[in-house]
Amino acid sequence: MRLSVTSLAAQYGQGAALHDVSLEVAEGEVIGLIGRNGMGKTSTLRAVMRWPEPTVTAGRITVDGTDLTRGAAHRPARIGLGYVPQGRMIFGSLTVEENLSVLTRAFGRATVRAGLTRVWDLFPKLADIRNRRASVLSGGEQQMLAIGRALVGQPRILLLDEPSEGLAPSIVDELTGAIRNLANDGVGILLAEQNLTLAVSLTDRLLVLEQGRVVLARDSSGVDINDPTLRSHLGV
Amino acid sequence: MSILLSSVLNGLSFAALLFLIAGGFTLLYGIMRLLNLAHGALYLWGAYLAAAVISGTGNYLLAVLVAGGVVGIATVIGGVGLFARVQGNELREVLLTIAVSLVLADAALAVWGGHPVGVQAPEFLRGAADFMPVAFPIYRLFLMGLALAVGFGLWYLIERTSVGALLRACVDNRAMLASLGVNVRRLYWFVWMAGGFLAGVAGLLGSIVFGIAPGVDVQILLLALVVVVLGGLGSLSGAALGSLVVGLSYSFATVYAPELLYFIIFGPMLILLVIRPQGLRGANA
Amino acid sequence: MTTLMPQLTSRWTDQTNQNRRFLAVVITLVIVAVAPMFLQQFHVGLLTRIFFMGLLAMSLNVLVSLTRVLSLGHAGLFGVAAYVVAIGVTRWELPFLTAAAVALVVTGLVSMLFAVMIVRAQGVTFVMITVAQGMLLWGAAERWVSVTNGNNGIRGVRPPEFIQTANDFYWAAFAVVAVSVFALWRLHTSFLGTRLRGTGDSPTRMTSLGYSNAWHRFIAFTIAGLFAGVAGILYVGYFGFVSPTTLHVGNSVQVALAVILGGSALFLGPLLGTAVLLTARTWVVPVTDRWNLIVGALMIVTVLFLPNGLAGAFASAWAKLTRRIPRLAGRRSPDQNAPSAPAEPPGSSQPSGTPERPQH
Amino acid sequence: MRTRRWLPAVVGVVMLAACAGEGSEDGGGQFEDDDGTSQDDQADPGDAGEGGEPVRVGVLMPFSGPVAVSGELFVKGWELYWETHGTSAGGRTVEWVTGDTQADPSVAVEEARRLVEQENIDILVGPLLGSEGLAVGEYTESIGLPQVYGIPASEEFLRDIPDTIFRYGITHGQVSMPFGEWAAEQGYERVSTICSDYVTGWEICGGFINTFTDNGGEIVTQLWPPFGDTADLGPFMAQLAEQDHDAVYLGMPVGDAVAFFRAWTDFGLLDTVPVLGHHVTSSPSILKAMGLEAEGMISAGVFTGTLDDPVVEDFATRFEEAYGEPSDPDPALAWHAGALVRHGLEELDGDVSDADEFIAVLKQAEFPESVLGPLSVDEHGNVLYDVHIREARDRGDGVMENFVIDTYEQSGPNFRYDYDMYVEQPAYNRDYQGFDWPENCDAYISDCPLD
Repeated sequence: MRLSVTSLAAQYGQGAALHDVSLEVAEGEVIGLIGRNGMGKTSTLRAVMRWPEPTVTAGRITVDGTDLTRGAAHRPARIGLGYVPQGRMIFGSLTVEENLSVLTRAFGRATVRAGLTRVWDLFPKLADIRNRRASVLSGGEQQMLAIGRALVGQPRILLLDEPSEGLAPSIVDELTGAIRNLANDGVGILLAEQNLTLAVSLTDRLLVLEQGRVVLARDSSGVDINDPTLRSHLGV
Repeated sequence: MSILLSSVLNGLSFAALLFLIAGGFTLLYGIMRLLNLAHGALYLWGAYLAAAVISGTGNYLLAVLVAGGVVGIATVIGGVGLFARVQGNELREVLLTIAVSLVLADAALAVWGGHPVGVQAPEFLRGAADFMPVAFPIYRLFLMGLALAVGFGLWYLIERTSVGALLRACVDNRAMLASLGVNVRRLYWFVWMAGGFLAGVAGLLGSIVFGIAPGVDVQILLLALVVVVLGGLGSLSGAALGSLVVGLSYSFATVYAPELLYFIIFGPMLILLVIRPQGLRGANA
Repeated sequence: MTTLMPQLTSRWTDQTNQNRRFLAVVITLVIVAVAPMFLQQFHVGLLTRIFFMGLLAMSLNVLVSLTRVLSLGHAGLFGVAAYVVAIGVTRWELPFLTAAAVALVVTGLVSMLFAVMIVRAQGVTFVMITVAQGMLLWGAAERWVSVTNGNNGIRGVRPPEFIQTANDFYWAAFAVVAVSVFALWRLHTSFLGTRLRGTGDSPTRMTSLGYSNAWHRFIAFTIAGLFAGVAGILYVGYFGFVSPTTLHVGNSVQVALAVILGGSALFLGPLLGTAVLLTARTWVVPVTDRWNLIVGALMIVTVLFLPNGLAGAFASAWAKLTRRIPRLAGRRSPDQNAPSAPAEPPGSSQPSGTPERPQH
Repeated sequence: MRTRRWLPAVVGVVMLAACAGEGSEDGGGQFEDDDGTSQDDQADPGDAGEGGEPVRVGVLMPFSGPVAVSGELFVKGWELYWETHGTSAGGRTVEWVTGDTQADPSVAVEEARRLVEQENIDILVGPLLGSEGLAVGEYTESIGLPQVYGIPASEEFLRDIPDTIFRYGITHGQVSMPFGEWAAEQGYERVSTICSDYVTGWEICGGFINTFTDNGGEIVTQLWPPFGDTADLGPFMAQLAEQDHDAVYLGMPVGDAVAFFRAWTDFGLLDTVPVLGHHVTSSPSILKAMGLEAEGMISAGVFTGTLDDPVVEDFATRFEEAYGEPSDPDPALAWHAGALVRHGLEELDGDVSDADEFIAVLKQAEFPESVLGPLSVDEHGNVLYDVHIREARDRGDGVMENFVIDTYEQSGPNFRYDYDMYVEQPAYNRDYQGFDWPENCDAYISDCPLD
């Protein structure tokens, strides 16, 4: 399965957010999307996931030739895209388990049951607190839940938006491990990240976003994190 | 003593009716964040439809289904056809519902005429209960029971069922829920249907007490607003609490401070909103 | 929604354009001022009503377009002024103008009292508080019979001596409304107006700049109430009576409809909305009893398809027209009402570059 | 924002164009009937050419809003009158045009102005509510237009009425005062009242209480539910159930009356004491909404379709044939308004240019046989009616109607009181209900019950 984004442009109200973004993610691939805040990482992921905003004004989003540029907001997930948004956006008024089982109507009982087992395997910690309200979880637990929730529908490609943001290093390590495991299982990953070191260590290929455009594309293996051009793009 | 007892009973039964009237309203606000100012007009149509079915067939169950069903379907159509287009813009939502209520109320006048209509309770709920120490209508006791049942039912639906979990998730973050693969639109249809159904059935329940006449729509809307705003918008327990406050204060004011009746509904609401804008049970906005 | 940017673009500082605009205003004023000499009496009356009901709508628009809140109790303040004049003239036997002055003071005080109640309220809560305020005023008019004469209302209010005919009243109303509209225009374009708009559009930013949102909402509500009071004084002078329906919430709803129909984003939109509603009514009512249905349908169309109301629709239609026939527009441009370049369609002045965060 | 520049101009132009567009038309010449029926169909062809300009009558009623049904009923009666009698009177053809007050006094005035200035009416019939009547009366007086006003009017009109109005209807007190005396004479001693808390309710209750207490009756308690269809009447029922009284007097109009009766039945009070009503609580359409339990309700009123009178019978039959519903006071009042307009036109040979003259003619008119029963006019210009005490019964085909059981002949708005002394009292309101007035027989002109 392959997600292709071609010359995507999108805007919030009248304000343009993306001008020309093209990228591809295939199963088993880990693609990093890096750039400073406000450069279009989140907008790209939201546009792919058909959020109400930004609105896509040009370009195409396809998965194996199926056009996702228009249509209902639940289609990307049904087709096999998983989404872990920036800021986690777990459902605070639901319990941990409800956060996952809420997808029963979307994917069917059997899939969700399998999904639950998979999440409890991946994050045993969550299984212990499955009846707790999600709003009282710690940041790390919330992030695990957000990733777990995205996995319930058995996605083939996972879109992760700054999963390491605001988390303690030890937890970041734990998450990195989990993401690596997923990639090894053949899930394609599109990782939006500001943390260059983390991005380089996780991904196969890096795309640098600036002002809503992809300005650089490199294989991660060849990237020197002290490369001045790269650093200037990232503002570090 | 018996006047005190009957005041309490009356207050509770009025509260029950208010809660039933406000149910659909608070549901739409709670889930859709829509301040549905067409609620009174939906009630009015439910009332007229039910009255027509009852006078035609005498079948109350059919009246409930027709009133709730037709109003529910109309609400779905209106919700999907009109409100989806302005969702998120509070000002336009409010104005749109006002416009819709103008149309519905005037259409009701054109279709049903302006004569007052009286609706009787079903046979087994008529008359006063003679087992009470004070004369008290069976129908009002029924309303109290029904309000408890509906209140519990809605609570159970929202807090304990998978649909309820979906609804709560939808309130938390509808865009996120959709990105996870849930067809939020279909969920909305369900909510529109439920809100419309409750409003339509409230029309039947209320018209047995109030009768039906043009203009009832505005008054019902104001009552629903007061109840729901007092309690805290979108909160089920808030609506229940708001109903109790209005029902009991109205009942006691009738007896003990009748000259204040014109102010008893809006006065407390104003004071409360100024002190606590989120209502008695509302979360901090 | 479009706002009239008070920081005028460079084009506005252009002297020719300034002059043209001034000329346009003057010519309009002159036309409207001499109009009653050529109109039937009924239309003089209709225009008079459009003046003061339009002023009422424009006063409401201070809240809608600047502080971004909708009041459904606005007719209450309008009614307070009308009642005070009526009571002043008929009970206390004050001259009309004295009663009007008292009415303005009272309306101002009531507005301030109400304003204190709304400073913290947002959105729906704001709407509800204003509904409650309106209903309480209505209840007082109905029930405080010794003062208000209850449901029958108060009649026999005569305008001041120097107003003898309908045309006299027209001119008086025109003068008062013109001055009020000018004052409102100054408000919209002033720094105060910018700050009021700030409380509506980005309250957090206002706070971070050190301004008090509460204080500005208080000011906006009070100003809106005062101009509603001016309209109320004209109303009672024109009709000669006032009754509780004047300040009922239903009346407030009608005013809000006029604002939205005309378009709250454009300064004169509410006046246009009022003019259309009042005029259309005189055409529709003789033909059908379904006026409310028609108004409702019109509102649905407006809310769904004309976010900037009729004024906005006219603006974009004009823009299209002038874009399509630039030369025609160019020829006509020295004239008062044709811009030399295409007018910007409404909505183009949205603050750009700051993506709004989606609602959660 | 260049669009601003032209906006003042557009607003101005639109406003002027809106007016001028219509201004070119002469309202009088191209009149088409507003009610969907052509005037020509209604005009008796034989009379059509009978010379002169047609007389134009404005019928001002609410056709939208909560009381629209009254306006519709009124127009039905009005049209029926002219259909029945032909549209020619005093040598002129009568045309009419309607105006919708929306039950709002300021709209009523505006519509009156439109009818006068755009439709060139010569006579105004209407409006409905007291507040509307007071407001419109100011206007018609200021332009000298004759106004024929027939709906039960505010008592305020007795104290201050423009010369250009002929108020041929009753006041509420005119009906409830005889009823109060009747109730006392029937042996009711202790009565509780429940009237809507606004001017109509105050007047319905005040009239009753005024005479009932004069005749030795005692008011046990007075309840004032707010006017409006969603006031919960439960607490009021509970209070009524507590009282030791031998009747309840009801003065809640239309929809409120229906709600009262529903509550009265549901609280099991139906068989305790009788309900005494007023015509606003007991027209056939209201009785129908109340259901069969309303059978036996006694009320006072001036019109009932069951009256044993050939004119009334004729009207009631025609009305029911034409519209499929029982006749009602509103169309009867409209029918009589038609008769008054015809009378005025015939007396003045179609010349209605002088409003005072027209009104003066109407004030001298006696109608020994009208649809509202025999009518005469007292020296103050008030119409004296036969006030009937009626009982609601199934008339035999499942339709509830009011049947006359007693009649007060030719009773005026001051009933047995001295007119001047009566109007010196305040109009009935919540604080003044005539309990202690009059103190002695000086205020009575006949049959003083006081010692």
